[in-house]
Amino acid sequence: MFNFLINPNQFNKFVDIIFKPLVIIALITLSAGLMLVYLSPLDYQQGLTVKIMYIHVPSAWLALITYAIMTIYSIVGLAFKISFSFIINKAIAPIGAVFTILCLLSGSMWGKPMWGTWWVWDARLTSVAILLIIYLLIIFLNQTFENREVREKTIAIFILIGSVNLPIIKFSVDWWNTLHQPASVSKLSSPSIDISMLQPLLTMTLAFSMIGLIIAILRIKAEILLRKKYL
Amino acid sequence: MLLINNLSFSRNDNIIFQNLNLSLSDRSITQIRGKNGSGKTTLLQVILNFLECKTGEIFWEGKNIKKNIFSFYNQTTFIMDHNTCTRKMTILDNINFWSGLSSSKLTKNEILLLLETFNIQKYQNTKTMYLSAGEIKKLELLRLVLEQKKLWILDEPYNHLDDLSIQILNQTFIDHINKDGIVLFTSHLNPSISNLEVVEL
Amino acid sequence: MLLINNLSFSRNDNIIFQNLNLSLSDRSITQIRGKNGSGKTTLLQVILNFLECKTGEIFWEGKNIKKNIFSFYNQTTFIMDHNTCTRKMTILDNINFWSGLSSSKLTKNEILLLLETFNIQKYQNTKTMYLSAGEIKKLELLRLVLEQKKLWILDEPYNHLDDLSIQILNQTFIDHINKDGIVLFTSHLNPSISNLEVVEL
Amino acid sequence: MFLIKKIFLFFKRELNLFYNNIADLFSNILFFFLSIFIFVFALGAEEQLLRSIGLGIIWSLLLLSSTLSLRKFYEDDFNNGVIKIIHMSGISYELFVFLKILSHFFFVQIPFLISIPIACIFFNLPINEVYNLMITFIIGSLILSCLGSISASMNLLNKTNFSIGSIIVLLFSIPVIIFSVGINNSEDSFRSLINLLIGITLIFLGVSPWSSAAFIKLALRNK
Amino acid sequence: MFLIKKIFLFFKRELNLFYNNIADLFSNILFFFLSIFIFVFALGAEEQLLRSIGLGIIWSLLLLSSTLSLRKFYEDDFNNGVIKIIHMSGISYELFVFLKILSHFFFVQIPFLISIPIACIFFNLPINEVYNLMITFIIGSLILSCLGSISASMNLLNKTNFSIGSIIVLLFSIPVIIFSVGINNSEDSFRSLINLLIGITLIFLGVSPWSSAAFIKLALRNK
Ligand code: HEM
Ligand SMILES: Nc1ncnc2c1ncn2[C@@H]1O[C@H](COP(=O)(O)OP(=O)(O)OP(=O)(O)O)[C@@H](O)[C@H]1O
Ligand SMILES: Nc1ncnc2c1ncn2[C@@H]1O[C@H](COP(=O)(O)OP(=O)(O)OP(=O)(O)O)[C@@H](O)[C@H]1O
Ligand SMILES: [Mg+2]
Ligand SMILES: [Mg+2]
Repeated sequence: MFNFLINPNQFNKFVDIIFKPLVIIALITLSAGLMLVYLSPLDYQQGLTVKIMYIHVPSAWLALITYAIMTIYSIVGLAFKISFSFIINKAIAPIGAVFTILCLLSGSMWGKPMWGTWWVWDARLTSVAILLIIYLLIIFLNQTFENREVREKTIAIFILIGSVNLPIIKFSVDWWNTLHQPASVSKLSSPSIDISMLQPLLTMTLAFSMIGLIIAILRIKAEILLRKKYL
Repeated sequence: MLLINNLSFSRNDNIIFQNLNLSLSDRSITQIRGKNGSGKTTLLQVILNFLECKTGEIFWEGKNIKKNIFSFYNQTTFIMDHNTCTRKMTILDNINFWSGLSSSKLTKNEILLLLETFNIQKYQNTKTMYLSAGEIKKLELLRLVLEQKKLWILDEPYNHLDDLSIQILNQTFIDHINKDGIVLFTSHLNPSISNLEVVEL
Repeated sequence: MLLINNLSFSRNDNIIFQNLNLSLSDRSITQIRGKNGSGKTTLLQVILNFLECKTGEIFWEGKNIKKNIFSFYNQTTFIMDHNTCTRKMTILDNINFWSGLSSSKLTKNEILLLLETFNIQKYQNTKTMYLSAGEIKKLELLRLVLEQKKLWILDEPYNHLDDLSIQILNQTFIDHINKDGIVLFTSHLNPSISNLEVVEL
Repeated sequence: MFLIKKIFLFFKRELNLFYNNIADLFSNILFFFLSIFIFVFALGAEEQLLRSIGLGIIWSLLLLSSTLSLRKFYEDDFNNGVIKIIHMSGISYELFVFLKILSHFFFVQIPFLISIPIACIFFNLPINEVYNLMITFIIGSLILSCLGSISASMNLLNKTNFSIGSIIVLLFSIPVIIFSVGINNSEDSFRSLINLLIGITLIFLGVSPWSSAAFIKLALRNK
Repeated sequence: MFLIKKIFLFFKRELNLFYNNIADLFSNILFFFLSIFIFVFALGAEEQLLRSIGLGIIWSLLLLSSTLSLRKFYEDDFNNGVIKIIHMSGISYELFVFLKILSHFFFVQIPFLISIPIACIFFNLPINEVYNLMITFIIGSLILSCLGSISASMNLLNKTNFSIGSIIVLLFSIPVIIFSVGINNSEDSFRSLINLLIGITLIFLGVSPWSSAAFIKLALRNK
């Protein structure tokens, strides 16, 4: 059933079926999301700048989720010797990096009007910067070794070590009192955000993840083709 | 008794050797020969489980070595084709370290005697970084006698040795197989050892 | 014509060799033999002025080499007993570097042909750190042909080489002395070269 | 029984190497002092400023100096195959890493302790801060040894100049720094922060043998 | 004529090695940023404080990071004998050292320049200070390369862990630091301080090939 997650051939088959619908859904959600963002109310304090949120929050979430996926695949790859997981790690690392950069850029663009500076030394911001560094290191590591096996395992172990950072990002706002907004949407019990803002936010998140998924699929397929002869 | 069964190894999808079978019985001495780059060093590393084989198994005294790796190591001495002594320690310190690691039973006097046969006694308190290439090689080879294991695996042991040392080494090999030992080594020379089995790779 | 006159060398007041005389005429090939630690490597280093001799002089074509060191180097190739290729560069990059340094006149095709005789052509774009011991040695030996100097000095050139390569190397030596060259090498083997002069140290 | 003898031997060898390289210890300490000088010159020697940032500077420089001494954590033993010999004598890579970490802690970090009181004099730090600093340094440096082991074993993999591994040390020592410096700034929570540091240490003592051993195994494959 | 060709070849090889180790450059830059992070955390992130000491921290860390990249300045070439081959091809040790210094300057220090503006953003430094910093860094880093060459060649002599050579770099770079940071604090004398720095650079460019070559020769004897 879920074999396509660990088997390249099944993955290819599965993806060939869903790819076109996926593109269509992505286009629809993206345009709907943009519409909703355009129609969404202005904040009485922040004015227009609140709309940065609709880029900032989805990209932040996706940056984290991408890393979480990589962590899971690393565990699977190391424990069960499934080489497909290394393909996925290689393919989605740049996507995660792009989301992290988006999050940082939008965050600091938001920070300028809100806090008065582009950058403050706060636990969440720093830990996101570290996340970016880790992503970049993973991308570099992909370039460094000649021996494929060694390279892949090294990266997987590195990802595992780096995953310590994820809870730090997530809970830094709770553990240290900082400037950054504490969780309001992603609170488990009940989101403390107005429905008129929640709707566009969720749609945008969906759109972002669709785009990420499409790029990921393309990259994974290319990677599989590259390694056709030894899979 | 070492049994190698259908062993294959490839590096970066580049097959080094394939479907290799080999059996070393007790009291046998085997030389692996082959062109440069034919995979002799690699084969030794695979046998010692430092490199992982693609397919095939290796059995030591009937047991798969992967599952009993430490009991296999416990009966094996491996001399690499590069120096493994600590350059900044003296000869004696190196020897003491090795003999401690392998719980060797040789006394201090026996060790000094060994050093004397190899003519490196006068350097016993010299750091090994100041020795000549052959002297270091001889020091490495001392580990064979120190550790007193059953299986000896050596990678190009004759390099850098002078004629006399080569003779001594050959004699040591013969003594060892007469004491139920097994010797496996790679070399490009044709050492004059009776009943030497040669495997071409 | 290389003339070594009354050469002595000592390290830390420990005499390695003393009052050594040696003359290598054109078209001669000389092997230095000796026990381990007898100072063969040291002698080569002294001849090449990397170590300074206590007493004695060395003359190359009638001139004291100390005073004309670069014109001596300009006619000499020295192959050390350890690797001198840059581990992180490919075979071709290494060769290009060497041939540029010595202003070699070999064309790209000739170089590829050379690689092919030594059977390392398929690794031409591999970093040398991934080669086997013998393959690296062969790469080093290519410098002899690349640089086309008159005097060849080699330290244990036969180590790690397989039989075929040893033959090729011997043939290269013979070709070289037939073209007025001089070869000086150390080794513990007895290579089968006619009119080889052996010096015991 | 045999294992204990082997472990004892291992430490004897490390002690021997340490004794041979005793000059290194001094040069590391000198390096530390000189870099303090450099900071003092670069920041300007206002006494008030120095006192307020002294602790932070000392800690960060301790960290940087110890990354320097980490570069050859495994390199020598790996390159000349001593790792293989030790492994073949029945010591698993994990145990080897653990022993290495301990020996680094005892032979490199602890001797460094003597330089801290002197450094504190330069910054006119009050005596109780010095005391706190020493305690946090003892714990923190064990974490640094663990991190250093991870980074050094990564460095074995790509044999380049100065590499990716060292970055990890810095990356993960950020929390250590935050807590260690934090201890002195808020004295009431001394106990709880120390406990936190000890917690982190235990985590790393568990994680680093495992991951270092994994990297060492990979490096042996790659060689 | 031939010499120029050989020099060209030398740089080609260095470029090749640089290209192979491009990840090193990134890791050095990352190391630099991370150490900035560490300082910021250790000193506490008050904006006013950071702005006032930012320049000094950036300079000192540039210095420390570049000592890190210096450790293998000659080591590889020395250990595998490439130095001998280059020397035998007619390049004197002095010229070799000079070329090495230049290549270190171009392939290690100059690429580092790009990280400076970013670092300045972290500290909210004004734009003209950034500009001054870049200029002084270009000159100062040439001095660092010279010093690094001396230290690395000394390290060849005693092949220990981390040694006395690195200390020399720090010792001699104290004046560089003082002047470089001084430039920004007193803007009127910008010109004269720059001239002074250039003067120091020229002195070191003269001294270091000579002394490094002497150390290399000694190391070859000792080997
Ligand atoms: C460069 C600066 C910034 C970075 C790196 C950053 C990072 C992040 C991250 C990683 C998240 C996801 C957290 C989670 O999933 O729990 C997030 C969420 C969020 N950020 Fe930022 N942020 C930055 C600046 C800002 C600014 C200036 C604001 C507005 C004042 C802001 C408002 C928010 C909000 C409202 C959320 C959603 C929180 C939730 O509902 O979970 N961020 N940010
Ligand atoms: N760097 C050094 N410092 C001090 N002594 C040294 C040094 N290098 C070599 N020696 C000593 O000098 C003597 C000669 O060494 P050398 O390397 O020349 O011997 P060799 O004839 O080449 O021996 P081999 O056949 O083993 O290569 C040896 O006894 C050695 O211990
Ligand atoms: N680390 C490595 N990575 C990739 N390829 C390697 C590596 N080490 C060796 N090889 C390749 O594997 C092949 C076998 O190497 P190996 O060292 O086993 O040869 P060998 O038989 O010992 O040769 P020699 O007689 O020269 O010692 C060679 O072609 C070599 O190029
Ligand atoms: Mg071999
Ligand atoms: Mg020799």
